[in-house]
Amino acid sequence: MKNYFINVWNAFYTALVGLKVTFLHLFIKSVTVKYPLERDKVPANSRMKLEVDWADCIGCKACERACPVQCIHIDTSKALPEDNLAATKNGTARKLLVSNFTIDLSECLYCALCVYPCPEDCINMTPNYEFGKYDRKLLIEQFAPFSDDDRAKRQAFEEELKKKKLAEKAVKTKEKE
Amino acid sequence: MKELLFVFFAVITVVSAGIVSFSRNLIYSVFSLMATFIGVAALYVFLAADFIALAQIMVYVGGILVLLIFGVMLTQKISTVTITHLSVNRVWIVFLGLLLLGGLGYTIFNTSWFTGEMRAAEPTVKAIGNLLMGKYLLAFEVASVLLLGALIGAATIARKEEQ
Amino acid sequence: MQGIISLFESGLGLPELWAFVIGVVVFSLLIFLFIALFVIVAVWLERKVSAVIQDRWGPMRAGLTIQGELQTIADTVKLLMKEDIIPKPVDKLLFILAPFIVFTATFMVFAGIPLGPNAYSGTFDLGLFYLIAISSLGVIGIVMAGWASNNKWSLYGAMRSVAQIVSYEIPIALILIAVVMYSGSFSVKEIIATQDTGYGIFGWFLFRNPFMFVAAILFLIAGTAENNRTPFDLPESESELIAGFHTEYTGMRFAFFFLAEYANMFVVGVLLAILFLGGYAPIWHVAALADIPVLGWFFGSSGFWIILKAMLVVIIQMWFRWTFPRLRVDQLMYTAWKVLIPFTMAIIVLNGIWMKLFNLI
Amino acid sequence: MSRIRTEEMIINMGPHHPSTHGVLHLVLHTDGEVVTKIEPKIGYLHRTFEKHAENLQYNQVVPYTDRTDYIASMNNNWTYAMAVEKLAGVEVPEYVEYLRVIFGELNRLASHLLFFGAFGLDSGAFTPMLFGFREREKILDLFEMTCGARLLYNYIWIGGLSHDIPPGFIEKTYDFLNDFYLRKDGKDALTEFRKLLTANRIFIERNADVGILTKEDAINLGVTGPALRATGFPWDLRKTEPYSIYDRFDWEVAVGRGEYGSIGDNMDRYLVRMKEMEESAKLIKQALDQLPSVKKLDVRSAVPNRIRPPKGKEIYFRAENPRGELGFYIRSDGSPKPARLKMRSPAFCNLSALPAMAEGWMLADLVMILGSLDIVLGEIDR
Repeated sequence: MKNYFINVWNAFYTALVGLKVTFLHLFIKSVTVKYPLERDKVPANSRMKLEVDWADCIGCKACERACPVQCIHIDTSKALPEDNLAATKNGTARKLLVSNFTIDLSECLYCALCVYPCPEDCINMTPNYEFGKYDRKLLIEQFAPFSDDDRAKRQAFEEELKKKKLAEKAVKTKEKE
Repeated sequence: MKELLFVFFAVITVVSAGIVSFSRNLIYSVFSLMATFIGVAALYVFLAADFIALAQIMVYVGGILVLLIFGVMLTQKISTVTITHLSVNRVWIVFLGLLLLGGLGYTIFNTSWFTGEMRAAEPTVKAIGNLLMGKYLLAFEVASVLLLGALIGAATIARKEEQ
Repeated sequence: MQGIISLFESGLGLPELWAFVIGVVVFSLLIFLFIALFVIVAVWLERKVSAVIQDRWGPMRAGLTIQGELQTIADTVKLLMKEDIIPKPVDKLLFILAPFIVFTATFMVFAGIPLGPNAYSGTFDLGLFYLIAISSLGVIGIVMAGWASNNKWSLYGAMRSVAQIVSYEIPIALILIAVVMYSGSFSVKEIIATQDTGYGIFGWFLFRNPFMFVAAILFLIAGTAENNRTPFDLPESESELIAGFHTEYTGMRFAFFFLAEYANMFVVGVLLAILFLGGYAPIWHVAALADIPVLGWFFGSSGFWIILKAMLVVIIQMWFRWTFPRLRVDQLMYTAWKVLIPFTMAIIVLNGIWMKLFNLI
Repeated sequence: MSRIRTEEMIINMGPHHPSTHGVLHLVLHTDGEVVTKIEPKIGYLHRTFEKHAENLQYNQVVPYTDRTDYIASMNNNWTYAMAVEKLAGVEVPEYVEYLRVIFGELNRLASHLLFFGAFGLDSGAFTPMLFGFREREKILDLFEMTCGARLLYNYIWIGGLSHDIPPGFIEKTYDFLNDFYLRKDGKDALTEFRKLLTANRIFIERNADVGILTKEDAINLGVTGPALRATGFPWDLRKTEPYSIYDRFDWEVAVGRGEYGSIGDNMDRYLVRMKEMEESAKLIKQALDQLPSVKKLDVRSAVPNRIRPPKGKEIYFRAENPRGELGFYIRSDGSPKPARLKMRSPAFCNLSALPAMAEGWMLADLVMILGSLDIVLGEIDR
């Protein structure tokens, strides 16, 4: 009997304590932000979106190899005569032209493992966290500044080069024979 | 106006009572019983028995009907098995029903009904309370004790553990 | 308001039947509007209360100012435009009927809410009894919904709901008796008149004696249980039963359940206000208040006071919801049968003794 | 008088149910509200982590370990890193060890805070969830300012760390700890939690004496972590098999004492975690206090360029995660990729104790018992 009353009183009292705790939050400032109007400050080293500075890329494919999920695709080709390849910011001369540099951001793990092997510091994680798209295909980001026509031209040029090489090889082997 | 409302509630009561007895789906029967109860409560209001009307809703709809629904819902396969009241002893039932109808009709038409003046509705609670606590106290208490006994008995039976 | 009512009572110069029909339609629409308006405010308020308690902002964008007060309207529009899904294996008739029964019960209670001394349920001798009796109708709709959904989780919700509402009606009725002992009448008008003594809040039944204070708390607890809110939200406990009896409902049908649930909060508020907080009687009678330009109209009208008091109770219920964990089914029954009912019975007896001692009978 | 004949009802809880903490599917046999039999069905989130790992270089597996138990990624990284370090014989500098302890314990704290919130939510209280998140957010901010990620860190590398702590980190951590449990005015988060949920009579009634797991059962079923300690068995790998530098700190193993009911009930599992939060905070404080005495150096200095453990070498390494013992079995074939990697995930083993604990309890209790195990489906299904 005594236990019963103690129990009831306990339930009542602890309920009051809980109500007091929640009541006191009336006077506490909100800890969240009104998102689209205000934004939380994101540290500069936040790992949100991969960005590539194409002008610095030498096409070494170190990042492609480092990626655990193979979301980076790099195609390189010999530079066309009209391409004027400037040296990177580290002063390395660019010998290959990166004709295709895509990152599938829908596959990216945001692990930043691709960032460290890069000799030119051209691939980086940026604090931009708003890159939602309406189509998954749009999340495949292309960093090489070429149009499809351009790329086709380059491919044709590359194939021509290859053919030339093959022809040369054939000539060579013939000569050997 | 009042007649129209009366007809409305009377129709509700009778039709839903019909569903209760003739529906092949038990759950429909139980739910239409609610309409019957409410209709009856409304009819009580027409008889200026507002306390009884509300007690009807509170006790029958809020309590007993809910219990009925509870019981029906716990029976097995209520929706598939059709529980008919018609196939068993049909002849006898029709016979008895007709007999009852005849008897009732005979009584109704042969009784000289007392017809009083139409009086305005009066508060009934006080009168009911006074009667229950005064004139009919013994009956009231006996009824309560009986109900209490039934309650305790039900609890004992339900609580009995398997030996 | 009184003028409008008498206008309708005079029959508008139309045949009796038409006057009746028009009166019914107009008043039904008014009540519906009132419920809808209240629910819109209450949902917004609930979100704001929860936000304040949890250090958040809550809805902030929809609306004229920066507090998101139109958020509920936007949500309602969204809800109305949702696809109306009736799953194939449900019992179609009952499935469709259930939300309307739940809502009708709430609607009928609202029709009886006394916004002033001349409201019908105020003059009606059994006003309070009417409110209590009709509010028990909704449970049928809940059971119907739970059974018709053909979903085991819904059925669980319905069964819990039945057990809960049937149990908690008893303490409510018993507390009613304790109050009626003072007022000597079931009439709302009488009850409020007994409390409106001129001593302000000290005339309220809440402060008449210590037992009445406890009774008020018990009534609040039982009322919270009656309308299925935390800590008694077992019929729709979302961490256990997903959404309980309305799991299968979408769109407009769900909205009806939602409306009824919030409207029931208001009903509990009104009941508590009538029983313990002086109903539509003002907190203090100061004639000068009525002379304040706009607010005076509010202070002068009796509807303002009862809505204010009911809203207070509604906010307290919200406060409960965002503070407490939920009870288990057996604990719920324990609370009803072994705590609330003995306590209310004791209160009735003690009340009688008190009244005898102080010669109040 | 015989009992009324009742019939079992089979009811599917999940895979989409609000309180299965993910895509867990429980087939419940119920008798009224009482659950008589439970069959957990898992695998909805299976991502072939182990097979993936065989096709990746050792350092590339680290981001994958993040994604198993995504609530405590730091601890996963750490355990995996320690396993590979032992396999390949990599020495880790002392400074790195200190930072690892700090981050591991911070993550344990974050994980338990989430447990606190989710457990409150399971019991029907909404507000603890948000309070737990509020505190956890502060920890995530610390992580973000250090390594740039909030949930999947890839922070603890084999042989080192990806970043050094930024300036201001230590002060901020002290501030957090202060707000969390050290404040003198009684307004710290832990006291608030205690008042709001732990002390609440409804909460105690819901949890005390519910879902009792005995010590023998726990050991036989392979239950580890707080669920094991709640049975009164002080088994914490940080104390019993000290790895890293845990032997340098002064702290206690939280054990279930049956304060409100019997030993090993829901309440004990909850209280053990609450106590562990305090202990973790103590550990972090000690590590931070001792940090200036350690020589600061580049955290990546010991990271090996290429990891090629000797052929045929195998190892099993286990460490104490917030959810229990996380073990990694790794076999090397001499290549830069593991030949076989097996993960012993604590949540998986703990879940297997659910039927033993929850059968015979009510549906509402089942939810609480499941919540008290604090499972993460990402780790169970891998």
